[in-house]
Amino acid sequence: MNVLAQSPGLLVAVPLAGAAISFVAGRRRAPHVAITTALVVLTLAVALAVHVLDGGPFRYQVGGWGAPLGIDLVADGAAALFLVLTAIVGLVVTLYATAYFRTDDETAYGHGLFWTLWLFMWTSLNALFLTGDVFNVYVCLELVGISAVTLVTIGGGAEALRAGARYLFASMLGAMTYLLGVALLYAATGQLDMDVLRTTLVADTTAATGLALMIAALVLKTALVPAHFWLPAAHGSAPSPVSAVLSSLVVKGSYFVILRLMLDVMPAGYLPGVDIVLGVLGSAAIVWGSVQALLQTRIKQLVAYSTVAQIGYLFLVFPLARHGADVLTLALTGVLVHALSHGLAKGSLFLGAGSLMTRFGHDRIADMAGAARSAPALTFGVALAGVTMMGLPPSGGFGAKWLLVSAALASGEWWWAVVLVIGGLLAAAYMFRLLSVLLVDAPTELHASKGDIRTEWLPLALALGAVLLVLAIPLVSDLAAASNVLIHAGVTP
Amino acid sequence: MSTYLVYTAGGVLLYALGTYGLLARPHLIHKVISANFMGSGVFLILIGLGNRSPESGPDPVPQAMVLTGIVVTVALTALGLAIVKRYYTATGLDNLDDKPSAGGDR
Amino acid sequence: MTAWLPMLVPAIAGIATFALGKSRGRARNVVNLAAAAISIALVARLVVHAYNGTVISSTIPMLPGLGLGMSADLLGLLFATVATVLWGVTLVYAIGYMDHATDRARFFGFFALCIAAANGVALADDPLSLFIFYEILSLTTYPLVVHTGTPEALAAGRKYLFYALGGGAALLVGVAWLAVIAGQTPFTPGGALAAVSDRTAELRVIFALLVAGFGVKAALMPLHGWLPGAMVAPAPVSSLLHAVAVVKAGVFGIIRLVNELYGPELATSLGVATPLAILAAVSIIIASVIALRQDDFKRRLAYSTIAQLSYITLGTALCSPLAAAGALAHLAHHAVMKITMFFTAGSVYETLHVKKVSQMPGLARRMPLTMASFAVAAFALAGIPPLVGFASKWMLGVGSAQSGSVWALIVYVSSGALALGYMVPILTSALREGDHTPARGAESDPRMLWPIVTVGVLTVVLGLTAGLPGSPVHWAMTAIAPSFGGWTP
Amino acid sequence: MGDRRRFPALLPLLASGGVLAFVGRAVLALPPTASGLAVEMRDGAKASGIKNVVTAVLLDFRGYDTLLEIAVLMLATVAVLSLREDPAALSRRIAGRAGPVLGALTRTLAPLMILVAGHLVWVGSSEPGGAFQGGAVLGAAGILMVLSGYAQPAWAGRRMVRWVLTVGLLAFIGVALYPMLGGGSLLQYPDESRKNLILFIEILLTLSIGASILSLFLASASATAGGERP
Repeated sequence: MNVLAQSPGLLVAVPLAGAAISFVAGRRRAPHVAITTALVVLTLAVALAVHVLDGGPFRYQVGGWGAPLGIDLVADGAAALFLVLTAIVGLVVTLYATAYFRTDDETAYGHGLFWTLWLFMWTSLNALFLTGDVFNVYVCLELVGISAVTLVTIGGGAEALRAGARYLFASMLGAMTYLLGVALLYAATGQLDMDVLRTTLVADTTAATGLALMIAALVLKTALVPAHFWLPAAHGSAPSPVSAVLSSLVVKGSYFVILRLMLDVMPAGYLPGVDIVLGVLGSAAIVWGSVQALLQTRIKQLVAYSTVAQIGYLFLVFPLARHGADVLTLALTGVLVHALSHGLAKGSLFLGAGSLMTRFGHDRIADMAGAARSAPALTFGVALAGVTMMGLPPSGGFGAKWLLVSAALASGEWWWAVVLVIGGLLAAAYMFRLLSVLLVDAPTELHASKGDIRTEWLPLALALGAVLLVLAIPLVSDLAAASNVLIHAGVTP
Repeated sequence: MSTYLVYTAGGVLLYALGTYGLLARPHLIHKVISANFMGSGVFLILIGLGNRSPESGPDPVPQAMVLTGIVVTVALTALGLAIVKRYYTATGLDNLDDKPSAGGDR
Repeated sequence: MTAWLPMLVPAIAGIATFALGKSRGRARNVVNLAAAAISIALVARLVVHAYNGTVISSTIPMLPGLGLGMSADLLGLLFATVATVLWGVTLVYAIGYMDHATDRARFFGFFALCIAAANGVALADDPLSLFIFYEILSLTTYPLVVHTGTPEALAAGRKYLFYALGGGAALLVGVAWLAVIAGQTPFTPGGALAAVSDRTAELRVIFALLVAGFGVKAALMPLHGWLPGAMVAPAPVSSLLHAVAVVKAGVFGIIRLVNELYGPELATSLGVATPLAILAAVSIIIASVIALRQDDFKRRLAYSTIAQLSYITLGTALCSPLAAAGALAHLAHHAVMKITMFFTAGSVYETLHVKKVSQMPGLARRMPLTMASFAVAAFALAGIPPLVGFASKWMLGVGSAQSGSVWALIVYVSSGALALGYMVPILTSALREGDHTPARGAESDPRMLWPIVTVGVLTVVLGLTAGLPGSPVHWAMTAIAPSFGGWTP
Repeated sequence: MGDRRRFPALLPLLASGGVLAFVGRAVLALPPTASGLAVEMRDGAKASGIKNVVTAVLLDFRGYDTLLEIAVLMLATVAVLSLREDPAALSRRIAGRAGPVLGALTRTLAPLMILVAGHLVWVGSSEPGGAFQGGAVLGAAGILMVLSGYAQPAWAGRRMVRWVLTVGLLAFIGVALYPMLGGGSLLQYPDESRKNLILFIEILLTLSIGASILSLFLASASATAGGERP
């Protein structure tokens, strides 16, 4: 069996099998199942990335039928990046969760079903990053949605249930809207495969309406302002490992589909004005999310609003994509680097926030003074993650900001660069508001239980990854060049 | 008016009703039911539009999509009802507009 | 690879310091001192190479089409030498000063990282690399400024960040814009932008953005607001970072910008040099006047720093070879003089808790060696021959006259008088009999005393040897000459 | 409060009005005849040997969708289980023993329903039917039994319930992975065993789907739903 060529199929089947096995394994053995699965999936994701780097994007025909009869998976550079990101964050979160969900209470944390739910979510994220079929996207989105909503409520508190319910209804609205879009698109074109659609799509009211509905639904799922209303509560009240996954990975799933629909499937200008609208909403998200983050008094709410802001950056690629292949290359590489660095940094921040909350026994920022002395590794992790959030060198966030600013300046539409700079400064403002409290010289009595090595150091490890990402930008550029968006735009690697 | 349009128009109408209900009705059970309206609306649209070719018979792909969609909707509905019920037991509230009085989870 | 080492060695020392943790103090001191010694040796070797005409450089790919580059040329090495040598001296001083302080691992770790960043700024081969290390310098200084964790320190830190990040944002846009229109532009004596020199409007805006970025650390008015406040940091931080590494990174950026990115010719023809010169001249006068009125010792020194930094900016902006060389020499000279003064301020505070000029009577009797070193540095700063400040100020003055900017000469001369005006009262106050008289001769901890004496002596020695090859003056002229088309003094 | 609710009511009206207008326009813009992928699918189904083309689409051409759909169903079951308030919800008797009429009816109906479920699976390859229909009937039979006061059979310990819930998905994954050993791709059934493999999956899926439906029902039932507690 050629693992490299089979990696797309295995990347879905293996975590799915892990989910099923963890369910029957029982609460004691489920964490081991999850860790084993995480290691295998990481290996597979790297294998897929290597395969793409070697031979360019490839298609994987599930069932051997091939589109349009069957469903094809698409492994290109962009998908590989998201898969590897998911695998890295996933592994770290899995290890962290083994310390976080240590409880002997039979009913706590959803009866020990966290592991099964989490592996289902991982499966669905992998499937979402790989799928080349617009209806299959719907099934994947539902898998993501159901697992995400449930994981939010797994802590069982009233606040979490309320956030989960809100999230669920947003998710339902998104799902139904997306499916309606698919119905119209299929009725107009008779096709479901993205690549077939790319080559056959012609101007048509029904198809355009369908695609517009699909994009609107995905925007809702990605929580782009003003459709972000469900996110802060959900990400803020979920258990911390869950928040980490939601913020760093789940929003990227639906975003990735938008990216492919907007830049690969649809010819330029197919939905006139939508690219600009997305850019403007992205800018609004950057400003609004940052300002809200600045006003929060609870640590996880701050981090959650920061996600609202950081999602905005991802949407700046769409208006920039209209300015030719060079600008598109810069902008696409920029958002990919941003997605990676934000994924790592936000994972780190939520895990770190969780550890700080466990040690302090509360989540009020104002009362976390003195953490720098009693929990230096955690504070350092928050600081490093902050650096990449602000887009300061040397960090992945800097690489992303640089690439996007360059793209904006090269396109002549310099105002996007202004938005980026303001976003960075606002990020600095809210991150230093948090950091300066942690650095205050104050005698503190932290929670008696000393931090576990996993809860202390794993957040720092992720943050370090986000910083060191700056050295991997050439690799990311190579993978970006091996993405279908750029290849179909005529950029030769 | 062709037959397929009747089904489709019914679907669109159901979908629009569901959208209104999901957004406007505060009661959580109403919201779950409205989402089911939307789902049924889409299924009708899919079936209706998939039946536009009398000579080659109905297109099986929308039918397969609908079957998958039904299962997914059942799953969503089950989850929705479970959360609504759990929320009601925890707070005594049946809507999201009122804030739960005491507590929070941490 | 060799070109990276002056940056990497302190960086590794910094990380090792964090790893050693708070308890292993002796190991920490050994690691840091050894790293300083190794760095000095490495820089010395690079200087020998550079004097012999081989510039060692190396670039690694980072962003698409752009690399991270290090190049050990004479200009950069001058700054690297200043930073590295004074790091060694300051380390000894800091070990004494921080003897009873808390969180020393954090302190020495970030201290070493700052030096790494400063050396990165010094040897950066292109605007992007310079920008990256410049920002790292901002970030690694922040924990040092807020080190004590007091509300005052945190407020100063916030202010520092506000300025530094604002400047950084301007710099980012400027550097990115430059990269968009010109691609990778390694610093080249005389200018690197010949290919795009016709895009005058854009180049003017970029120049303004870059000056705004560098101007923050160079404390160019009105961007100086952070500096007096940041003096709440522990004395070794003020000494090394706010007299040597941080502020000098700003003026060094301006030197690179004018001489080796735009080039004096382009900077003059674009008409961007003169506004910069005027801004610097105004800063010199205003800061000197404000310094006259400060009673707080470190604040007075801080305003003096602002004035002296603008000497360098002004000399550079005049775009005349002798003034530019004088500016570069003054970068080194001012570092030696100002570090002596900040060491003194730290010593008198740590030993006697004296913070204000008006509390000083008796100090000269109590700490004669310390105050004697201070006196030498103070006179040097005012430009009294044959001390170190004289040589560079002479070059600046003659250079401005040569370039036809007599007004700049007047600024230099009058500010020399003002420098006497704010330095002499410190000395007279210390010479008076007063509170501190009784315990005669009780100097500070020797680990603090001897570094002060060392840098004090250096101000004399460097002044006396200013004419010899290898002195900062000679070095600066050699490094600047290529920017002016093979000018020979 | 009243004002706060009345004002946003505009948004839902706009949304559903927009849906009516835009989707209506899009539907009317469609040509009255189109066959979609019907022809390809029918030809493909002939080649695959499965007579019912919808089943062929569901389990063969788009079997991947169905695999994920089974995952959705099992996920929802796990989700609802994680939300249950009473850890013993699955093994609790929720109603008292039924009276003689309901009891007799249940004793007649339940075996019949199980038989029907089996029939639905069996005919699935050629007629409308299949695992979902069969599973639904099976689940309904279970619910009927529970409501008439039949407790779970003795073998259904907690672990066993989990196995029954999972076995369909596990078998599906196993069958999906099996072709990879021979160099095929995921779900690429070998031609000679295609029919048997699909039947095998369908039977196990029916069990799991039935168990899922029953679990969804039981997990949500309140401890106070009436009837005596065992």
